[in-house]
Amino acid sequence: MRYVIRRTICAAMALVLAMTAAGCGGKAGSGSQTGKSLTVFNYSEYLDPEMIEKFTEETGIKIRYEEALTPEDMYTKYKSGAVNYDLLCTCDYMLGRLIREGEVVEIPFDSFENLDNIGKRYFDISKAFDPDHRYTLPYFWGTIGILYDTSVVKEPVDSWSVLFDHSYAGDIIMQNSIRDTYMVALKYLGYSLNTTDENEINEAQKLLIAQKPDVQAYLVDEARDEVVAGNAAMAVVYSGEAYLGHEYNENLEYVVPKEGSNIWIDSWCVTKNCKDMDAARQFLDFLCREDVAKANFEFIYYSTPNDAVVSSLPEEMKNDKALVPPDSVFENCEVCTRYDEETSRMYNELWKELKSG
Amino acid sequence: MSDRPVLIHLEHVSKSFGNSLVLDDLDLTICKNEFVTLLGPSGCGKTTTLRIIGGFERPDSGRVIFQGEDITGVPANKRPINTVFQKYALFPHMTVEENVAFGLRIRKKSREYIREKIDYALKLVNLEGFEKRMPKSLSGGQQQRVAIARAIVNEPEVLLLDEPLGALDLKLRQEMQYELIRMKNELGITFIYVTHDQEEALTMSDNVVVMNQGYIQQEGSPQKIYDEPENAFVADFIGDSNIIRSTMVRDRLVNILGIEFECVDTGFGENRPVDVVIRPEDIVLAPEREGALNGEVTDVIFKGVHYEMCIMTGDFEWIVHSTRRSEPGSGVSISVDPFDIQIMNIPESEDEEAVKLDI
Amino acid sequence: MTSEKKGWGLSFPFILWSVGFTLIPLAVITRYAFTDPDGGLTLDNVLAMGNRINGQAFLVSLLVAFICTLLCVLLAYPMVMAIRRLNLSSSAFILIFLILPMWMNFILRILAWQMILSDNGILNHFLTILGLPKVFIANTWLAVIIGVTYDYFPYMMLPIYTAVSAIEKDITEAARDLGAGTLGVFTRVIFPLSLPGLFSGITMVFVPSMTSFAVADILGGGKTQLIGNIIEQEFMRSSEMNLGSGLSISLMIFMLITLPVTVGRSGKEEGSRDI
Amino acid sequence: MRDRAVNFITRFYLLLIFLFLYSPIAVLMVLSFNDSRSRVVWGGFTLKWYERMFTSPHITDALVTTLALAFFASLLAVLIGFPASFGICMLRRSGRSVMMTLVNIPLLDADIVTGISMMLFFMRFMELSFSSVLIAHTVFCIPYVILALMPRVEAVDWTPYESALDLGATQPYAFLRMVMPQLYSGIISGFFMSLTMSMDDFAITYFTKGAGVNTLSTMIYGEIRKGIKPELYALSTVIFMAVLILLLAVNVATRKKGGETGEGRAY
Repeated sequence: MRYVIRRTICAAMALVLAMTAAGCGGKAGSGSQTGKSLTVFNYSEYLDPEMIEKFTEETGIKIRYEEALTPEDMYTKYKSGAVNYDLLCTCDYMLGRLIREGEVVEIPFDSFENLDNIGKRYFDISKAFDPDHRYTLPYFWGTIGILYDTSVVKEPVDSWSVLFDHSYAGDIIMQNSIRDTYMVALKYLGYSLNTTDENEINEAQKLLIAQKPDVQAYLVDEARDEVVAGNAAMAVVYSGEAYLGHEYNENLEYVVPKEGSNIWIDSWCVTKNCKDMDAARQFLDFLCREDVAKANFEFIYYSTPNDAVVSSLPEEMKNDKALVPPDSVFENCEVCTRYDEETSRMYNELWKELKSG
Repeated sequence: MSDRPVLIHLEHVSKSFGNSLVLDDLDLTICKNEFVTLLGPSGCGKTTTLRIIGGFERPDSGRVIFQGEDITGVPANKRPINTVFQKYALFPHMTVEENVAFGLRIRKKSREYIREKIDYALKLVNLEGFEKRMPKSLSGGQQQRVAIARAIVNEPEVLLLDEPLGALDLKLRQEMQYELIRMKNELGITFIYVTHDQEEALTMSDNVVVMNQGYIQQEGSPQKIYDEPENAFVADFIGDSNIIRSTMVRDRLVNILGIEFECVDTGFGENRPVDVVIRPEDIVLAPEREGALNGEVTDVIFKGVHYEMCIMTGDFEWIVHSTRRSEPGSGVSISVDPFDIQIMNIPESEDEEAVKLDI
Repeated sequence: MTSEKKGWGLSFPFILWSVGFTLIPLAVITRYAFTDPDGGLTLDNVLAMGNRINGQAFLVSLLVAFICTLLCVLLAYPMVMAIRRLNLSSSAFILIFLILPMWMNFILRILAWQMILSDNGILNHFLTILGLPKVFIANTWLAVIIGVTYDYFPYMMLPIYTAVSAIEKDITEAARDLGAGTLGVFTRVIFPLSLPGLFSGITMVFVPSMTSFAVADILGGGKTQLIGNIIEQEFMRSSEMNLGSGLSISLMIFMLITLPVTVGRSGKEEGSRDI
Repeated sequence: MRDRAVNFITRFYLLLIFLFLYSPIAVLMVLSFNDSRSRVVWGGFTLKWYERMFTSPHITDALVTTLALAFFASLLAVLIGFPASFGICMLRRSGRSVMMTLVNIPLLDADIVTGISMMLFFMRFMELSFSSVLIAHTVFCIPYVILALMPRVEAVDWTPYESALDLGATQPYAFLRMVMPQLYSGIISGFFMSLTMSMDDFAITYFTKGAGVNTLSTMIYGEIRKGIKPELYALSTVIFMAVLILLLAVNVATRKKGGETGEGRAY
């Protein structure tokens, strides 16, 4: 008996040791690999996996690909240093934070072959967080607006007010996200979505608390499906969702309200951990290529900053306001920049208050 | 049967589990104040009979009459009958006292009454001072006493005991046998006792019911069952016995192994094959050639009060009890008193064996 | 070697493993809990549980967890009794029956519930066919309770079932014999003997019920905020590692203090916990 | 009559519980045959997702990772938990309650907290990878193994073991032949619970996984936003049915064997 048990213990210990060794080995091994490789961190479902294979085929550079759900946990995981990421794709304000913290390095745009495909205006709006556009490469972008069911909402919708005037009580779906929800209220009130003015934010909070009884649900991911299924009449969604929503249910329309909205932009950056800038450049350049960008576009159906792709789209798509936002959005929409710590803490508390109320 | 008034009557009771018929058209009468033992090998239907009386099983057909009333459909908790289970079945989460008080609390008796009854019952089973103990901390014998106390505080008309001594060692078992008789006399109620141990049955019972394969084989006083087994099964099951296939020559004369013996039985016809039972202690040994059947001692075992010997006469090996020892290999002669020869019919088939003898 | 020493010896790999991969990570989190982002020592994070918003979410979670635990108990006992009554005593079968749903991914199951419960969902579809009025429970606390109860029911059911199936038939028959009816047998014998199972069921249901943020988000439409949602928000949306750690540590302390008090004390039979 | 009514009610109750537990499963199964990519639109019957799930390398990769993870984590959990359940049973009261607290910690902790604390811990010692997820999964699987095994260990009947020693068997042999058979069911149920928990976990995997490691769970979470790929419904249905069939087969087999081994084991 004792013998068997001792043997079991030995076996267990051996396994543990083997595993730890394997773990450490993995760490050592990744650095000393002869072949080039890149560790890429992206949102989930944000890149056509076939393009990764294609890239490896073309260049011989291996990609270790990882996905995250939100910019915040991407940041948490990146900052923990548990994995050495070479490339990150994340959102505007998070990029701003990374730039400020010196986590990213300049991208050698000069040696890009396909950079011309990216419209100049996207670099311009990126200036909100990357003032000299040295660090970030726009990847996808879009707006936030209202997706509504025209069979229920007969009147034309052109303002955020429809969310606040109680006529669609119980039929409204808001975003389950701090920034996007406060953005709606701030814009409706005519303030900047990057405001740090406590009074303005508190005013927005009051508005949202008053709105809460009318809200059917705060959802992130399934907001679109709920409108498609007819469980709700309207939802605040990302423009990309609107296109797919329309595919499933023809009665759905998407509008960016006249008060203005958030124009969001997800971009790539190269981290300071990157050992092989040339490989990273090759990867980013590859993403700018028309065929690749088109494949990714068709995988995701978010608006692409790749003008070459846009011009090759069929007319029907070009006219879709969700897929190819009209230039007017640049006039009254704002890009999110990073709040200072105090403001984000304030938002954090207000949001908890709103949700628990 | 006794002259006491009838308490329980089972009428044409049949019960089967799945495909196996456990009780087949069983009739049984139990009288007031009797100590009745259902005796038989495992699987004979004795426990099922007990469970039907207790209300844990419902017969497929037939009726259970209790004091003249049909109680076939009355659930166990509504019968004035209590059971002592084979493995005691004490409530492990309750103290001895709580176990004993269980039935009384269900009946919402007053506190003083319960107190009194607990004291009385624990005294009766010799467990005073164990009130606060948990069953786990008691020995098997003590647990058994708690089980008995728990049953009798409810003043049942009938106490059912399902092999209650099965798990106890020999000494304790014998002690408990006397205690059970004492309790029965003190309580003045009917005990129905199930066992496969013939010694227990013979020691304690007023009336023994021998069962096999769902049928009653024989019913009667311990004396009668032992001395006058009605068939080979009963004879074999109760005590040691020599069962010899023989021929009834005529009334009062039987041919056993080629030698004619006088006996007292009549009515078996002439020259009919019969089974003869002779108890080992009824055989008289004489020096060689002085008795009726000659043979050779093949084995001797000392049993305390007597020697048990195996004696070969021709092909047949006798078991004989005697206080005198004969050396193995020595020649002896066997004779039997006519009163000690018990003649039995030979059943034509096992089923018939039972049906014919079903009382 | 004494059996005590041998016991520690045999537990050694487990102890090593637990210290290495449970206690030290816990210590790491604890360090975050008691420091501020700049590294200074502080109790604010742990005490933040007491402020108005977190406290409210905490109370809501307690209530939800209480209702769900109660529902699980109320669903489990009749089921255990039904299994006993119908003699479905193959424990392997019961285990399969209860565990099998977990082989469909958790989030998929919750999404399926959303489809069942939503206003134009499957349940209402059937109700309409039957000529019954629709029910509107999607995106309410009721839906959260249904989802959480659904998710943790097996954790309640299994230990109770194990405890009850260990009760010999003799014991219930004895109770019946002594005059107890079906109810009496349950309240006086089966229930008290199932307590160890019930207590371990409560631990396994109550704690995760308070933190099942995904259910609250999907089925509750994000309108019911559990303490789990707050902790998730601190970690995943606001990058408030210290505050998140502080809240989780204080939740854990609360659990460690209250569960042994309410559960452990009455659970005399230690270690009889089973799955 | 009354009996029959009660029997009917009990059966009806079991049916209700069955519906409660299995209606979401049924919904997901139906979805796997839905021609539309959206879960709220019925686009007609199709089997194409079943074809496609095997051709997508990402799904098969994730499936292999998930299964390997579940298997090895459960195995490790049994290897560690098995001696520990013996050990804990031998301890006196105080040591025992300390150990039980240790066992219970992973169950008392919220998932994300466990996940994040493990991540913070790992980042100091090793790169996140498959091994780190494996360790994390083993951590939360061990309690299930121990909790499933302990009651059986306590109930072990040591007399056959001792009589085997008496008959000249070596200790390991006697242990394997006399004690282990009494524990198999406990080991299997602990192992099975571990498999289930590992397969179902998201939060802990999410924080401890390294780049390139993807399980079905993390894959599904990532897809909620764009709509779950119907291939995953199909795959889940296949896994579910496979487990169901496997379990039923094992159950039937052991039941049959149980009848025979009565004598077969007696030598």
